Amino acid sequence: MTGEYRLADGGRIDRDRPVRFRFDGHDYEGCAGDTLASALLANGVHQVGTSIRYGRPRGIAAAGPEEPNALVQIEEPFPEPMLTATTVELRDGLVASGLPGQGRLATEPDPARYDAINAHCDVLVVGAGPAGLAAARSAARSGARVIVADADTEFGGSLLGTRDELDQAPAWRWIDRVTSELQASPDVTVLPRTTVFGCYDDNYLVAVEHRGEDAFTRQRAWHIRAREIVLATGSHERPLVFPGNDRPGTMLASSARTYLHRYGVLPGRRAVVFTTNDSAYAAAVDLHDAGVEIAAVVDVRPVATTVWTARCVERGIRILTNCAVTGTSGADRVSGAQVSSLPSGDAAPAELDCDLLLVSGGWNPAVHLHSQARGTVRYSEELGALVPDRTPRGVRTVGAAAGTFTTAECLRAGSEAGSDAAREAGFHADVAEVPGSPSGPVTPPQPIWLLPGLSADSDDEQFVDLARDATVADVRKAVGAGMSSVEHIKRFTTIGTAHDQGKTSGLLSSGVIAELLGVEVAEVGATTFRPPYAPVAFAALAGRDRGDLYDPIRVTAMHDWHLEQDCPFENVGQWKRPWYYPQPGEDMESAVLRECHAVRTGVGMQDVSTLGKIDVQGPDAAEFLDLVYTNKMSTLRVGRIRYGVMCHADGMVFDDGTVMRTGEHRYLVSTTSGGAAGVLEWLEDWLQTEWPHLRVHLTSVTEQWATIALAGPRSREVLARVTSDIDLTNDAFPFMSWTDGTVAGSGARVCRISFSGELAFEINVPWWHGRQVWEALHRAGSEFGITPYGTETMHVLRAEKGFPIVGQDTDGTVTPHDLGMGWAVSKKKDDFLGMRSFSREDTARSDRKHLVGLLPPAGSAVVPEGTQLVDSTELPAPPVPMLGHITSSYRSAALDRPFALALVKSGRDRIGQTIYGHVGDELVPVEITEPVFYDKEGNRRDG
Amino acid sequence: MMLIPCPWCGPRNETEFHYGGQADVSYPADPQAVSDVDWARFLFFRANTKGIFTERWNHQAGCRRWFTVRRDTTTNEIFHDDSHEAVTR
Amino acid sequence: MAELHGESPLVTRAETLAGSSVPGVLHLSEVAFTAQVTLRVDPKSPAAERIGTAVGTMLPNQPGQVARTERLQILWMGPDEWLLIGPEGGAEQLQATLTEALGEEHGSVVDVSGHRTIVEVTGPKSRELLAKGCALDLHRRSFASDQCAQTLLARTGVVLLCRDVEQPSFWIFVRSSFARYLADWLADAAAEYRV
Amino acid sequence: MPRTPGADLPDHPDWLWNSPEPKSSYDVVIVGGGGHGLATAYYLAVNHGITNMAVLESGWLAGGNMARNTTIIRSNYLWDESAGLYEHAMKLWEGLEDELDYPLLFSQRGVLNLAHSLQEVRDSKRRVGANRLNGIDAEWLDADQVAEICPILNTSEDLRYPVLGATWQPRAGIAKHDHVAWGFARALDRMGVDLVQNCQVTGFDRIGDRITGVRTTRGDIAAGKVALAAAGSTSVLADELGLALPIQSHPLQALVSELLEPVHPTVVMSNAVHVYVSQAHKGELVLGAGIDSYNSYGQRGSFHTIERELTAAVELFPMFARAHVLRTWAGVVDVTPDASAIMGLTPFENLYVNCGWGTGGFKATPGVGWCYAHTIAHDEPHQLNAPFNLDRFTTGALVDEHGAAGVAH
Ligand SMILES: Cc1cc2nc3c(=O)[nH]c(=O)nc-3n(C[C@H](O)[C@H](O)[C@H](O)COP(=O)(O)OP(=O)(O)OC[C@H]3O[C@@H](n4cnc5c(N)ncnc54)[C@H](O)[C@@H]3O)c2cc1C
Ligand SMILES: NC(=O)c1ccc[n+]([C@@H]2O[C@H](COP(=O)([O-])OP(=O)(O)OC[C@H]3O[C@@H](n4cnc5c(N)ncnc54)[C@H](O)[C@@H]3O)[C@@H](O)[C@H]2O)c1
Ligand SMILES: Cc1cc2nc3c(=O)[nH]c(=O)nc-3n(C[C@H](O)[C@H](O)[C@H](O)COP(=O)(O)O)c2cc1C
Ligand SMILES: [Zn+2]
Repeated sequence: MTGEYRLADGGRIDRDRPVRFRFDGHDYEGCAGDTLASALLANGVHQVGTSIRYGRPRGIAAAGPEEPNALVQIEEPFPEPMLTATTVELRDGLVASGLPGQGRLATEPDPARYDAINAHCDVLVVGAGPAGLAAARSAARSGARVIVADADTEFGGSLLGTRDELDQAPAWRWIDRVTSELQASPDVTVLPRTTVFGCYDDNYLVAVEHRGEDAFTRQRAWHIRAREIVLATGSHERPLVFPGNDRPGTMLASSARTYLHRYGVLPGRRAVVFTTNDSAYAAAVDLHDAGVEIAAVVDVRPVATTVWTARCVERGIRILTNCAVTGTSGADRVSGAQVSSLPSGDAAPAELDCDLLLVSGGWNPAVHLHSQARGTVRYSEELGALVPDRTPRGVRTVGAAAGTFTTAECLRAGSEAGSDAAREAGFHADVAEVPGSPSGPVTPPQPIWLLPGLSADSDDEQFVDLARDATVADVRKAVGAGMSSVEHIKRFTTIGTAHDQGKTSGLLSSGVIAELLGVEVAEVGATTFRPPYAPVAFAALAGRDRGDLYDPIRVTAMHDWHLEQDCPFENVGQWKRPWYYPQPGEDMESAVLRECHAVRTGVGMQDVSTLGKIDVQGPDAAEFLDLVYTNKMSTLRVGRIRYGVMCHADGMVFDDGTVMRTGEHRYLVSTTSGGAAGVLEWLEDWLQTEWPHLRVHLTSVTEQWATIALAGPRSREVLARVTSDIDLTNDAFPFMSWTDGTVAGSGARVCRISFSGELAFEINVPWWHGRQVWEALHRAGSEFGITPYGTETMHVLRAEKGFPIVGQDTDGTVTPHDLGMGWAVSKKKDDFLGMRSFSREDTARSDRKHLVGLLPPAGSAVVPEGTQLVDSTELPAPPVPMLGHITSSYRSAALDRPFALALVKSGRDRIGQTIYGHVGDELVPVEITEPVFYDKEGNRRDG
Repeated sequence: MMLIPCPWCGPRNETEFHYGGQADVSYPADPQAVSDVDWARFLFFRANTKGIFTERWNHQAGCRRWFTVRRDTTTNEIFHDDSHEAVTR
Repeated sequence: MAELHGESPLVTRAETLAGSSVPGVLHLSEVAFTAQVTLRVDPKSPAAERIGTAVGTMLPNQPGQVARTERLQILWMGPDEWLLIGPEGGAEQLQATLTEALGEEHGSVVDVSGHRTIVEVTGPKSRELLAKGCALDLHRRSFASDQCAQTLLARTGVVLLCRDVEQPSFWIFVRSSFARYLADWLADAAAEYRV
Repeated sequence: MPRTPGADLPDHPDWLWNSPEPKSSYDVVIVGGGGHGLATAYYLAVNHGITNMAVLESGWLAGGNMARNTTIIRSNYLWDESAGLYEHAMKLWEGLEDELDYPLLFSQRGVLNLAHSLQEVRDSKRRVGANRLNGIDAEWLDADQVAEICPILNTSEDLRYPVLGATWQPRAGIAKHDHVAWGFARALDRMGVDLVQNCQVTGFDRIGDRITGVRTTRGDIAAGKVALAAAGSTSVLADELGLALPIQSHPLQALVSELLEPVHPTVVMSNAVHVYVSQAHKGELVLGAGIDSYNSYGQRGSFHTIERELTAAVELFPMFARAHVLRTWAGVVDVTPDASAIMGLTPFENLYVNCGWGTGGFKATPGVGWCYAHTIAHDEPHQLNAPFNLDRFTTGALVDEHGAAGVAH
């Protein structure tokens, strides 16, 4: 027998499969099918933890996700903070402990896998209680694609916790039948252990499926797009507010019934049942029949319902109407309840011994998802609950979630909603038959928020939110401080902000506020229902986009070659680019100096495939490019290449690259590596929405080509070894032109472009040939000491030439003029993007920041990039006026000294002046120069 | 996750699209002729409607077309009652 | 044809894909070196008609529609855009055919054979595998044989083509620089089927 | 009684504020009872002696972005203009708890802004340099130093976008947002300023271009001066006057975990992977993301933003894997083209505007109050907010905080 409170038979647990676990250092045994809570109760353990503010003992108050109290920390199989014992499935080897309100994170990485999947359906049914099952069956029979999800381990909802009959047989028979029918339908997805936790726009719902600790995927997030949704999420029983209502052994009445019927556990031996409505009577009767002594049913109503009175009388259960529990006794477990008559009543006050105090203050429909779906709720006086009011299109809220509390009604409403939903989704659907269910007359509850006549002294023993340890005294204090909005009082008292998000305390606090303010509950309203419906692990949402899959790694055709060199890579957008190629024993600086030297004196090669490439075609291509580049592209001759700058309409540089004219009506535009997608979209935007009359087509061809830059005085010789059909002489193949030919056996488009200032070629070959051509060039260059170089060397070489890098030497506040690129801004065009902005007051200022060169004293250290520049040899008190900052800074192999590029106020007018870089707490002198440091005359580009 | 109705590909998840803000803001016919104030309007000022808003979307991960949508900015409800084919800025 | 074509983008992921395949459940492989050409032309123009005649089938004019001839598959990519897929080595000739049929009319023909490669996914778990990263409804009723879509798969853009709805078979066109990422992602997604 | 250490907040004072009926006329009416409206009223009263004043709030006091923000306070902005204003705010924060006599839980636990790319490293160093010259405490830390300050952060080189370093502002930190609002509100109540809730301004009374009062859901109210402090809703008000503002309202989401034992000693922000995290006073992890792309007044955003944010969070903080999301929410943030605010005069006499604080105005709250109060009282901007005028969009003199300072939370 697993625990002295376990019944010999009954329930959905498997007594033949004992499960060993450890709680708070003690070893226990439960059964397969238990939750941690049911197993603890079976072993007579009620206290689970202590409360967060007052350290009071706290027990198990519920049997589901609404549990406000029974917080546990899982230790084994893997540390997980703050779960409710009522939702932890028992498993062999589970080790857990009670929590005082703060959880503890694991220090080692979580080894489990999490993933996500997209799903589509015609009808999504959330909740598989009687309403949800009936809905799913109606919908499924129409042929519609149905998903039915329930948070619980098995379907059946509240029925699992009762001994109700359907069609004169135990309800679980019907549940099993319907579940099997659903499972057998090919277009139905059955998802137990799946909590739908959020409802977003256009019927997009997100759920998390708990697939098991040992499953390949521990948890799976479901992203469900549903045409129609049926919300059959049931309801949560509401506790009552009275002094000492937090003692372990105090439990929601229906939860006690669930422990009895579903888990075969007696939650106590002698119970007092305190209620405002009929539902708790079922608990009293069932527990009595299972052997629990019922000390009394204490009902705040003046008269109890006839049928229930009869059933109690039959069993000798005493009913105290017009009475309330006004206090409890006991240390770490309730041992007695004080019952008083309500002011208008006449039953005598009494002290009743008990080890279980069942409470029922009515039912809160689970309108969370309904509300997230933008349904509205209203306060129903009759039910003392928030019920759905307006329901948005595509959503149906039914069953207890809609305030329907008899099984018969839930079944009927569910079945209708299921067929309605299927019909709305375009299927022919009948309302599936529902099983017969006995249902007696129901007397309305009498909602009660604060017991009348209690002295204010007891306020701080009357808990409104057990999870947050918030009492009536706290609410009274908030109201007394002048607060009247439920939102303020929530934040003042922290009611409803714990793990359970106020499932049991939310409306309760509204009721208490209403009483204290003397207004209607409807006027107080409730706080906002926000996702998630139940807590969900970060990792479950992080899914598989982790590690290398966090973001795509983009690689070029030559990537493996780079890998084989063991070079470090730089992330450039999503691309991996070789940063530098260190030789054994080299650090970055020496590698880069060597690479630079090779390009300046011999030959180097770089993989530049990552540059974006866009094919621009059409009779108006030239006109279009004239509009989007600052310079003129229409005058470019076929076969020639021009460097171009693009500005946003605000006049600030946002991308640059070369433009090749490949035909009368055709260009190939290149972009920065990180900017390709943005540029294409930008061009499409203008083309489609502003200039649709222009006959131009844009096609991205970035990966069509693998591109190799071959740079250095010996580059022509290297290329000559691998091509025979291209005349490489300057006359035949001048700077800034291109030609087609064969390189290393591959068709190639070869350009004479130079970003280094040296004689250079850019060889474009179809992607598939990239590596083979790269290797051929590398082989052909070996006798010239060909040196592969990475982005760092490329940066140094171009900086020596004063070529800016968009995004490094610019930051979105820099115009082409600021860069000293007035030459690239056409004065002959009527308009181009950005042009108008150049004449704005601030943009036209002459004292803007200019891109200039800086020279620290020869022999000094490289001044760090980012260094701010000032005008004085001594720092005044802050704020110190700043002149600008260093955007690029390197040691130059060619110049044998450090140098830098910087944006400096009026920089071009200050050439020759010395200013100071603020490095650490030092001021380092730097001389302002032209930005071109190397080969100002451009003699080297022709070799 | 909104479902954005691409006039070509049909409704797709919001994540396939790029948002383009207010529709119907056209580039001045002769930018050099407009005042600094009007140019600033064009550059930086867009309607920020609370309620039904006509806005632009680009089906970035799909057909790459720009189109307009009418959406209620308080509820994200999209109105399917008009032709989306007109592409305007 | 390695000499002719060098290396396909997924040559180093062939094993990854093969290793992720589970007989009777899922098969993953690269379809390399197909000829791919992007065509842009006004579908209502005489040029479009000429092109139809030249290639042997009208350009599909419904979103997501695919037309086939013996040699070609023509995928609708946009209201005036198609992707034509032909046999290995056929890009030159295909471009020539299209360019000639286009004549003087405004349109564009661009070789994109190297721009994307193709991963073929077949087997009963194909749809589930794709659903892990693709938000489109891939149900047989929604995405049938000879339908295509441009969409997102995992964190990259793809063109998805349903080759066979009965014995599920898909082609995923992915840009060459993203291909390894996608292969790795697919392998990771398929890992559960191997245990 | 034993309390769970740290899991509880200090008590509030016994009295906070009244909820008066609006009077028919005030010297100054402030539209919007968020942090900015309240702080402005406070400094109008304290620095300029104006108390015949009302703060009109359409809902519950400080229930807008003030109730929703991730409470990061820092002043390490790039540009001099921003640095001036935010650092002024920082100095005020440092004395505010005493001044308001309210436990604001201002905790100067420092803020790390991570750099994940070489360009971010450059930008970070540039910002640190600028900060120091502006008298703001700032340091550049390499990855090892980052790990020392925040050991739970994943600084391994295997990350897809490894942490290459961070900027560090030790005086930065967090404060309890509600307490800040309530501290101002209590002080205002004591000084006789009317805090009128459930009072939505629906229009303006004007004579020509002179504003004379506001129309509200609780009647018309005459006002000597009207100051807008309505954050994400400012456009709606400005539309009533045909006053165009370059702001767009977007959802910005945040979320919290359950209460956890202290693990996270500071505040970490990452621009590149779009997540920022602190552990608030009770122990909950508070996380924010980037804005949702589309315009919205819905106070809710899209799920994929949350999902991406959590992926980044778990990458950066592997130990968060099994922390649980308890609640997500959104505010409506007013974003400008240059990611800097607008504060100053308007083309209308007696009408002032403060908006465009977007994702980062909580930290500025006392600074805004101080400068905006000055602007209203003197009918001309304080030197610190002068650069944040509306004209800059015409002249082009933007204060563009996109480039280098990144997300402005
Ligand atoms: C999720 C999130 C995270 C953030 N994180 C940070 C952060 O970490 N650090 C930081 O510094 N900033 C942050 N911010 C930004 C910060 O919250 C805002 O910039 C700041 O709160 C705006 O000023 P406010 O407090 O006055 O705005 P609000 O609190 O929004 O105040 C505006 C008030 O005006 C009221 N109102 C609107 N229209 C009317 C009307 N017609 N009549 C009367 N009243 C009206 C509104 O109801 C509202 O209460 C964040 C914002 C969000 C949403
Ligand atoms: N006597 C009473 O006053 C009273 C009160 C309430 C309920 N009931 C009984 O309870 C039953 C109500 O039937 P029902 O079908 O409406 O509800 P139910 O409570 O039987 O079932 C609701 C189901 O929804 C699931 N669920 C809730 N939220 C979910 C979510 N976000 N994601 C996934 N699953 C979720 C729950 O796990 C549960 O299984 C009836 O039998 C009714 O008689 C009686
Ligand atoms: C810094 C901060 C911490 C918060 N901590 C919690 C928390 O511990 N529990 C909780 O339920 N909500 C917490 N919230 C969120 C609020 O409950 C609420 O969602 C937020 O104020 C927005 O209001 P709304 O959701 O009612 O629209 C926190 C909010 C902020 C700004
Ligand atoms: Zn589309």
